[in-house]
Amino acid sequence: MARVVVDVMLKPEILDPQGQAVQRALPRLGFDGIADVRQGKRFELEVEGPVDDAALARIRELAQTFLANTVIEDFAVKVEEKQ
Amino acid sequence: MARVVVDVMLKPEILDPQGQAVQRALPRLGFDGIADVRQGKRFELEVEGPVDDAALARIRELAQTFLANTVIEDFAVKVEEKQ
Amino acid sequence: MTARVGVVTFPGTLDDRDTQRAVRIAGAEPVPLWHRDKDLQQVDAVVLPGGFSYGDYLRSGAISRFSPVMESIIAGAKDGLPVLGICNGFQVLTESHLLPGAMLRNNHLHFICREQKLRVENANTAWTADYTAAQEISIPLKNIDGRYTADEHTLDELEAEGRVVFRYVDVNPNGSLRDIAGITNAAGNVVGLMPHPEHAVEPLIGTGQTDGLGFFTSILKRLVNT
Amino acid sequence: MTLDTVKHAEQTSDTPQPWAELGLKQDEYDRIREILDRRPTGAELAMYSVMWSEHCSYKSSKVHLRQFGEKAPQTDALLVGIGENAGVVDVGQGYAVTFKIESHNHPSYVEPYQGAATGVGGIVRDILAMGARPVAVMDPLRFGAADHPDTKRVLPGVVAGVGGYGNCLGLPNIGGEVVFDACYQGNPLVNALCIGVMKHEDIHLAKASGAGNKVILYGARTGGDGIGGVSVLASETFDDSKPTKRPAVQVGDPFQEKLLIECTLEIFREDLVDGIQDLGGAGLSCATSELASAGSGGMRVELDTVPLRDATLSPEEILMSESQERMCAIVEPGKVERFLEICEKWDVIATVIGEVTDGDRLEIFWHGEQIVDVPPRTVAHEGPVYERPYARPDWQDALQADDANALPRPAGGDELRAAALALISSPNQASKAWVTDQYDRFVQGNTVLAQPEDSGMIRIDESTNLGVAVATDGNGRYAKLDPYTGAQLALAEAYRNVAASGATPLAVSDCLNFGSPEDPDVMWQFAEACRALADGCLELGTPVTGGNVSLYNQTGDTAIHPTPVVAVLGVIDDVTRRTPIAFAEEGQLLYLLGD
Ligand SMILES: Nc1ncnc2c1ncn2[C@@H]1O[C@H](COP(=O)(O)OP(=O)(O)O)[C@@H](O)[C@H]1O
Repeated sequence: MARVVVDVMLKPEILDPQGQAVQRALPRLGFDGIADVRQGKRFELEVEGPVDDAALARIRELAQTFLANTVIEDFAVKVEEKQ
Repeated sequence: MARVVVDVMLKPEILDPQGQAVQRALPRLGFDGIADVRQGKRFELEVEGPVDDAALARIRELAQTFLANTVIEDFAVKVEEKQ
Repeated sequence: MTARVGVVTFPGTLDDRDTQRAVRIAGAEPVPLWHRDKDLQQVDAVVLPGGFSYGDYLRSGAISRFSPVMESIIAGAKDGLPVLGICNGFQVLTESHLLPGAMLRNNHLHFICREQKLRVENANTAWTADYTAAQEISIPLKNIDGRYTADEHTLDELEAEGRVVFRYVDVNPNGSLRDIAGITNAAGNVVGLMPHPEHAVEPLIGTGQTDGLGFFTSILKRLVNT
Repeated sequence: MTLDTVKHAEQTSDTPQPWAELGLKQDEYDRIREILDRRPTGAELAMYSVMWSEHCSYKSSKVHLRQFGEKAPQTDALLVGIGENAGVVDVGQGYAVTFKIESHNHPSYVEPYQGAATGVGGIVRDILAMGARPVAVMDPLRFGAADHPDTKRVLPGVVAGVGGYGNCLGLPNIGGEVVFDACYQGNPLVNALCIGVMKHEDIHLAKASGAGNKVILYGARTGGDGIGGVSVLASETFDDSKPTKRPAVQVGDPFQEKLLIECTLEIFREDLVDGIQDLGGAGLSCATSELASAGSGGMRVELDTVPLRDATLSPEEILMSESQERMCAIVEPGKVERFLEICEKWDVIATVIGEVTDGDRLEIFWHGEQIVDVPPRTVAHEGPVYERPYARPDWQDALQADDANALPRPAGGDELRAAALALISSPNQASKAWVTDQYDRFVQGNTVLAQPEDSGMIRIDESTNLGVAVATDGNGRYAKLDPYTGAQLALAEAYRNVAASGATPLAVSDCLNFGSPEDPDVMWQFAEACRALADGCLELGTPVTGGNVSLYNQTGDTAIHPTPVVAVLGVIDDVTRRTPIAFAEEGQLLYLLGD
C-alpha cells in the first residue's frame, strides 16, 4: 500500500490566528528567531493499488473539491517514499 | 530565510475521528481505493538565520514540548528545500 | 393554506428540533428533511439548521455539502427556492458555493456563546422582510468557526449590491471581515448567518427575547402572499 | 501464541499469573480461584481485575454508601433507586427525570482535553442507557492555584474538552463550578453531570433476560483505548515478546456519540430493546457481566465478532478496552432486523455478538474456543468488600482551633480597602465567564436558567411549562475542617439554590472526591461525609438516587481536601414562575431569611 500526503495550508493572504497564537507563544517558551508560523492540515491517504498518474490525478481532484476549500486554502499532493 | 516543517499526527493506535469521517465520505464522492485516512497538523516555521544542527535541535524541542501533545501525537521535523 | 418549511437533519445537526419549533410558532408547518433523501417533499422553503454536522470534521459543512438532499437544495436555490442557513447551515451554504466566501476558526480560537447584537442591513430578503432596515436585534451566537472571510473584491461587491444582511454591533465576536454576520445571494432567496434566530422565539427561554421570530414570520408572509 | 482457553486453564493450574500487575491482592486472586475451582484464564483474570478494581466495585466505599439506602427518606418520587446506571425520579405529568454526576479526575490530569471530553461522554451514555433523552449537562471543576504554570495546561484543556464534547452533542451547559485551590494542583477534579428526561413507560434497565434474545454491540469500533494495564496479560501469559504499547488515553468522538444518542432514542421509540447498558470504564467486561448478572439467565458471547479498529487486539484487550461511544443492547430475535436498520440509518455500526442463554454462566468464545466461563454475579456484583480502618485524624483539633480569629485584622481604611479588593479579585470570586462563554447554553431551546444563576433550569414540556432545576455545590475547605458539617453544607447549599429558583427539591446525586482509602484519616473523612449526606437527605426528605466515588485523589502522600460535590434536582410546575437572581424592577423590597 502506498501513502499519498495532501498538505492543505491557508492562502498566504488569509489571517491564520492559530499560527499566530503559536508564534506569539514562542518567546515565552524561550524560542526566538522564528519569523512566522503558519498552521495547516496534513492528510495521509493509504492508497490501494498503484499510485500512477491516473491515481494522482484523482487524488488531486479530491483535494481540489473536498480536502481543501480553494476559496481560502492551497494544497499540495505528494507521494511518500516507503521507509 | 529557511522553512522548517513540523508534521504532527495522532499516534497510529489513537482514534482519529476526523480522518475516519473523511474516509467514510469518500465513497459518496465517488472515490474508492483509499484504505485509510489520517488527519494531522502541519506547521510551517520561517526560521531566521542558518538552519544548523543547533537550530534543528531547538525546533525538535519545540515540537516535543509545544507543537505536539506527545501523550497522543507523534511529530516529524524536516527542512524544506527552497524552490 | 399554510406554508411548508423544510428543516434538514444531517448527522450531527443539533438545532433541527428548535428550528421546527420556531417554524411552528411562526405559524408555518415544519417538514423534517433527511440528508439521505433527495426528495424535498414539495416544501416552499428550506432551513439548514445549526449544529456540528459530521462533527465539523475536515471543515464545518464540508462533508454535508455532498449529501443527496443538498443536490436538490442547490438546484432548488438556483431556481429561487428560499433557503436559510443558520450557523452550520451557513457554513454548508458557503461550502456549496451558494453563498460566497468561507468560514474560518474564530480569531480568538475559542468556542463562544453569547447574546449578540446585530444590525439588519437588508430587510428585503425572503427571510428578513419583517424587520426594518437598520433595526437592531439581539439573538444568541454560538460557534467556533464563525469568522466570515472573503477576498476584498467579493466583500466590495457584497456591500455594493446590498448583500450584507446582518452586521455585528458593539462587539465583533469572531473577527469576521467588515463585521459581517450574514449575507445573501444576488437573488435574495438564499440567506446565511452565524447567530441563531431559532433560539430567540419565545419569552423566558434562552435570551428571554423573541427577536429571532421575524425570520420565520418573514418567510411565512412571503410564501402566503405569493 | 496459544489461546488461554478454559480447558487449557484447567490443565495448567499451576501456571503463574500476573494478578498483582493487574492490581489484584493475593486474597482476591485466591477467591477467584475458589469461585472457578481452577485458575482463571487470561480473559477471566482481565475481567475480574477490572471489575474488582476500586473504580468498578466500590470495594472501599460500599459499606458507607449503604446508608443512602438504609436511611433513605420515604418518597413516592423515586422510580429507580441506587444501583442502576442512574436513579430516576417522578416529576409529574407522566414524566420521569434521571440525573447523575460522575468524575473523570485522573484522565483529565494526564490529557486534559480528552479526559474531560470523555468524562462528559461517559455520563451522557449512563443517562441515555436509562431510556432518557439527555437534556443538559453541568460541570463542577476544581483546579490548582490559578497562577500555577500547570493550571495553564490543565484548565484550558479541561474547559475546551467539556465544551468541545458537550457543544457537539447539543446539550446545553446550565451550570457548574470553577474552584482554585493548591490542593488540586496535581489532581484536578473534573466532575460532570447529565440530566435526562423520559416518560415513565420508557424507563430501561441494564439486564439480560429471555433465553434466545440477542446481545447487540453498537457504536464505535473497539480499539486499544485505556488498556495499558492489561497488556501485561497479552505478553506474560502467552507470549514473551514485549508488551505491545497500547494507549492509556481514551479519545472521544462526540459526533459518534450524537449519532448513538439519536439512534438509541429511535430504538427506544420503537420499543426494540429488553435491556441496555452503556460501555464505560471496564468496557465489554462490565457490560456483559452486569447485564448477565442483573438478568435471569446466562449469556454467551462470540468475542471474535466484535468490530475492531485495531486487528491485533487480543481477546483480553478487547474485553478490557475502554473505547468510547459504544452501547450493548438485549434484543428479541424478531426485533433484531429493525434494530439493525435503525443503526444503519444513523451510520452506526451494530453487530450481534451473542445471546442470552437459559443457563447461569457468562460464557465467552474466541473463534469457537471458550475463554470465559464464570458466574456473572461474582464478576459484577459480588466483588470484594472492605471495612477499611478509619479514625479521626489527630491533627483535626489543631486545624479547627486555627480559626479566622487568629488572623490579623485590617487596620484602617487603606488596609480594609486592600483586603476588599484582594477578596473580590481572587480567582475564586472572579467572573467565570471565560469558562462559561465556551459552553453552549441555548441549544435545544429549553433553557430557562443558566449562568450566572444559582441553579440551572430546563423546560421539559412545552405545552405545560413543566421544568426541572439542578444545582451543584461543594466546598473542600469546609469539608476538611469538618467533613460531616462540610458535606451537609454542600447539600444545604445546593438545596437552597434549587429552592431559590422556585423549584421544589426532589432528589440528590453526589460525587465523592477523596484521597486514598488506605489512609485512615481519609477514610474517616469519607465515612463522615457519607454519614452526613445520608442524615441530611433523611432530614430534608430527598433521597440520594446515585452518584460516584472517586478515591486516590492525591499527589504522593498528600490527599486533596475531601470534596463531596452534591447535586440537587428539583421540579417546577410552571417555568414561567421561576425566580432569577437579578432584580426585576426598581422599588422591589429585599428580605433576609434565616438567621
Ligand atoms: N464550570 C462551569 N460550568 C458551567 N457553569 C459554571 C461553571 N462554573 C461556574 N458556572 C456558572 O457561573 C455562574 C457563576 O458561578 P460562581 O461565581 O461560582 O457563582 P456562585 O458563587 O453563585 O455559585 C453560576 O451560574 C455557575 O453555575
